[in-house]
Amino acid sequence: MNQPIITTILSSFEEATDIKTITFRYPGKITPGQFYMIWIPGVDEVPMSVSSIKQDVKGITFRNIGDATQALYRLRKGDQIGVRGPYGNGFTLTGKRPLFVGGGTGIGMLAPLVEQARRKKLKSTVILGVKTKDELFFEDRFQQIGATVLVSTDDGSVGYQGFASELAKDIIKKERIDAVYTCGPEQMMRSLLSFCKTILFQASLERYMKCAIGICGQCCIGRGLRVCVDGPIFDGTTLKKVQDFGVYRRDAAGRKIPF
Amino acid sequence: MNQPIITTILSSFEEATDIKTITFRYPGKITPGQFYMIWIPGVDEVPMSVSSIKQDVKGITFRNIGDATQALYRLRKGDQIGVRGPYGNGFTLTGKRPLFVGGGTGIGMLAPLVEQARRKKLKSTVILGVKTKDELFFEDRFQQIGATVLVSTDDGSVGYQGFASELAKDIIKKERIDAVYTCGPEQMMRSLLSFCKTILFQASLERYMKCAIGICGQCCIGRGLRVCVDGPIFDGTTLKKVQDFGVYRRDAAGRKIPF
Amino acid sequence: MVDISTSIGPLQLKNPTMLASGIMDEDAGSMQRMIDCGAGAIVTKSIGLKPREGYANPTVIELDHGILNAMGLPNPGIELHGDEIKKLRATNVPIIGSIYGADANEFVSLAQKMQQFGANAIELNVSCPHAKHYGLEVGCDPDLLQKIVSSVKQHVSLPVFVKVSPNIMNLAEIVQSIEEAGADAIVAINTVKAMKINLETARPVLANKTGGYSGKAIKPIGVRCVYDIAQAVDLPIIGVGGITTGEDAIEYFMAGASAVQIGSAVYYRGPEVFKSVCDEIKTWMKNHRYTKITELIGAAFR
Amino acid sequence: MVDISTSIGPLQLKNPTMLASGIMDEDAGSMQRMIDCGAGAIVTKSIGLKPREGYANPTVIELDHGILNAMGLPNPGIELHGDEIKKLRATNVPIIGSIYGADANEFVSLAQKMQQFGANAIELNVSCPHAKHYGLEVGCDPDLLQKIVSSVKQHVSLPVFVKVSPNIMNLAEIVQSIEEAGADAIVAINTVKAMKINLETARPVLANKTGGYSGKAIKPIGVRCVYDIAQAVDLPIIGVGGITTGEDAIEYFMAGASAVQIGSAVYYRGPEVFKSVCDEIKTWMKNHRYTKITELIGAAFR
Repeated sequence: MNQPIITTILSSFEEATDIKTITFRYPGKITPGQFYMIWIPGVDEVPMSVSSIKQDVKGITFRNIGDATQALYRLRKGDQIGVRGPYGNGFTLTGKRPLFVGGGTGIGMLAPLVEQARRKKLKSTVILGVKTKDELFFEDRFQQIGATVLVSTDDGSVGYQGFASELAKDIIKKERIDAVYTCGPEQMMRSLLSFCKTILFQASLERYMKCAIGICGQCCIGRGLRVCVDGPIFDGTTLKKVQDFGVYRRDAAGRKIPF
Repeated sequence: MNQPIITTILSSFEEATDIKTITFRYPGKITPGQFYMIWIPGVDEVPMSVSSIKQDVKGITFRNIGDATQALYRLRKGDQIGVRGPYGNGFTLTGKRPLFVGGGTGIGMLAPLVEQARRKKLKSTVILGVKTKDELFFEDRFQQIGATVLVSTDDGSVGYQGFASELAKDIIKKERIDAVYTCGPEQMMRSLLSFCKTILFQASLERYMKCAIGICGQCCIGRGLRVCVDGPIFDGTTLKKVQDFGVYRRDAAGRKIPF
Repeated sequence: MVDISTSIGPLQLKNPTMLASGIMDEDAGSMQRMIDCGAGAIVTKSIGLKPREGYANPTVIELDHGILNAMGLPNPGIELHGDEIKKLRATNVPIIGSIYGADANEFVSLAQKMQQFGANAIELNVSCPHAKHYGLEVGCDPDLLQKIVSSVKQHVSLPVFVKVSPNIMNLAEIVQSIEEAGADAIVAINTVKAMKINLETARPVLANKTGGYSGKAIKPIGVRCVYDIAQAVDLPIIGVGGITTGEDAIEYFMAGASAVQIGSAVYYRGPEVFKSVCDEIKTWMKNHRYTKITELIGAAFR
Repeated sequence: MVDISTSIGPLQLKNPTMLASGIMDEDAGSMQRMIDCGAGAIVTKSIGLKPREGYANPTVIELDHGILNAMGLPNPGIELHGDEIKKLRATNVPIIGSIYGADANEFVSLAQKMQQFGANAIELNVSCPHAKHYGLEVGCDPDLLQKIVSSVKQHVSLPVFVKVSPNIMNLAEIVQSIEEAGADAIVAINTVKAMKINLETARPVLANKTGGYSGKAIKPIGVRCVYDIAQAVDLPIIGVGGITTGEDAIEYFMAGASAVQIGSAVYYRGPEVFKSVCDEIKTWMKNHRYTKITELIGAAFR
């Protein structure tokens, strides 16, 4: 039943400036890359990719940017939220030498996927791209998972100075990467795609969503691809045909908003 | 789904003056004593106890009395009717030496039960009570089943002259009957009950019905017993407590109609 | 300790589950059985001045998500039905006499009879979706409605409930005029106009063609009506429409209902549904730390 | 040989399954996909003069027997949406521009724009159950409705369809005034006003509180409306409400519909629903020896 189920927040942890992870009890399977619709009663309902999966306890990681995320940010342990889902297709982890590229809060939802790679005994490299040092999070977590972690910042306050995509470009060559999994700003992901002519590429897209069950059309890209059902994970072959990838998204009214 | 399923009439046979048996294809189990709601499109829908059960082919036997039965009477092989059900509880055949007492068209629905008794290798006696010779039917059928068949007529035009219940009274004693199953005029069944102080008694009641699913209340007797769901078969113990048994029925408006 | 007793204006109910009109209320016996099964109150079938046979069958069919009926207000007339109501005088469960008529005079004389017979309240059926000259034709005319309610109130001392239809646009206006006219409670909702066509024969299944849709499918419509009515008037509301479980009842309470009526669920869950729903209400209230029904009433907008 | 082509007044459809307004019609791409999936015609989302964000989420939830939504008429405004419609000019599938407004002038300028953009017909949304000043407030006022329809007809040469609500009592009167005003077809039904309350939080789930009920549960309500409309007017009718299978569509045809719109079933059966329903219609017609849709239209009362 696609209706919010009320659950209470088990923990709320500040990962970095304005970035939090909250966990809640929500039984059922979920694949890395899938998302929940999170209802903050009286405020809004927003899509959130899963960032931690521990049996019946699931977590989401988000930045305090809009009304909904601000309200979520303020909620404390014991407060109630509504959850429905999981929705979307999720990643399919193929390839023997994966590279994971996270930009901004996009970093969060890659964690369960890297854990999956670890269980498959794959040698994983993770690139964390952020604007500046204060916004960096999950570095330790990825290290604990056993991945090689590289950091890039726009201002060079830590790690490689420049875009994560540029850093990735080198790694792909050096490390003989055969699959790239990414979530982050669409322009970053788009340039990343341009470096993945021959190798596997899967990107997680974000769009304003309403129904999350594939009927309202709000989140459609390209020729009617529903990010909520046909996505949010799309492969390179598909995205190359999607003109709006990295170019624009739509607001609640359906107006195009350039990235 | 309690909605008429359209089926075509396979055969229509005149059993006696104004009495017909029609058969139709209607898969599914049905217990002797249970009934179907028979829809004659554009005319009416009426309850009819099953009078023959041959795998997917079922039959009903009725007298041409009202608008519905007249319409049914006129239908030919290949014509369409709607059928829903089966409904009601049906007989439970217990006892070692059963007597079956049918009055008028009530005779018809006893046939499948006597066939069941035969399969149980029980020695069966059947009393067929009718007004006069021309209204007699199913005599051969019961004989073929292997039952001892006795006939009573009000006018003595064939068999015992008098009420079937009176004839039954003697048989019950003579034959050491331990269970009586009956369908017919309620007064007949009521006097029959009075002769069954100690032995098992099951009678099939008929009432004007509407929903047949136990909600409209139209067919209720006693303290809210629904003939369509709690019946149409009631045992002696129950019927002794039902003041209206053999006394009155209700018309479509809910007015009491004395028998 | 959880207390599920409730009241509708002056009427006290030991529990909030009432038998809806037209369900198992053919005679005293059938209503008595519903009392035995735990109904907190009984609403009789809708009674008119004269006997009425109603429509030919099929009058009731099951649909994929509900039940469709067009009985056509069958009833033996007020005089004969009086005998059934009198038999129930002994019971301590309130009996609400449902009546239908074409004008104020008819409603008044019917209400007076109900009072004589010992009914504890009157329910005005002004919302039957499938009876010509009665029901909806009356229920969507604020002036006529006001005249009926006020004249009935003038002539009987019993609480007067008015059962409204979801098939109208001006619901708020309608219930406000009902309130001004002095009614004691609103009953919402009656069935929703609907139809089922049999494809093989290319004809509507019900003899009356159109009928009233009830059961699980209409619950969201009923909850909405109760909620809207609660915003429009201060009268107590009796919720009806698709109530099958305790949680369904609680949803109606939160929308603003002080009690609920159960009809189609007698099919879904049998006559025992009254006790089952009451048990489920108690359990839910216990688990959610509610102690009285009043704490739930209107919780969705308070 | 079975032919499932149909026509709505002057508009020819290769098959009778149309995409309902508000479903997968955010942009040219989403509508194009529905065309790829076999829709016989496309109705755009309802467009107004200015951009409108609609309501906050939750805007759509699933119920036990249907879907509940309160989008709040989100749309980028007629100018921006025009770009999407223009992109579809190449297609041979009719595009019907759905528009909403508060008065005749708004509807006229919107209709004129739609005509410029290349729409093949106009659908007037005068029945949205959850948008203040628009929708139902317009759709239940025969005079206002007549003014809107006739002025639109005066200013555009396109066929004009009017989508009506089931939430009104005077449906026959409404559609008759629509016919007199010169409309080319009636679309019935829009969603049914309903509500879902979340018990744990004691609040309506939809941000807008009340919403429109669609999907399987409302089919019997839609069939009834189409049947009643067919008795009241001679206009072609487009049936919508709970159509999920070919047999659902055939039930609507028999009630009087010349075509059907599919919305919620895109959820129940995916975008492939258009092809599936068409195949099911063909199979049923073949098995029952029908060769044309016209043989089915109104079969339940002819």
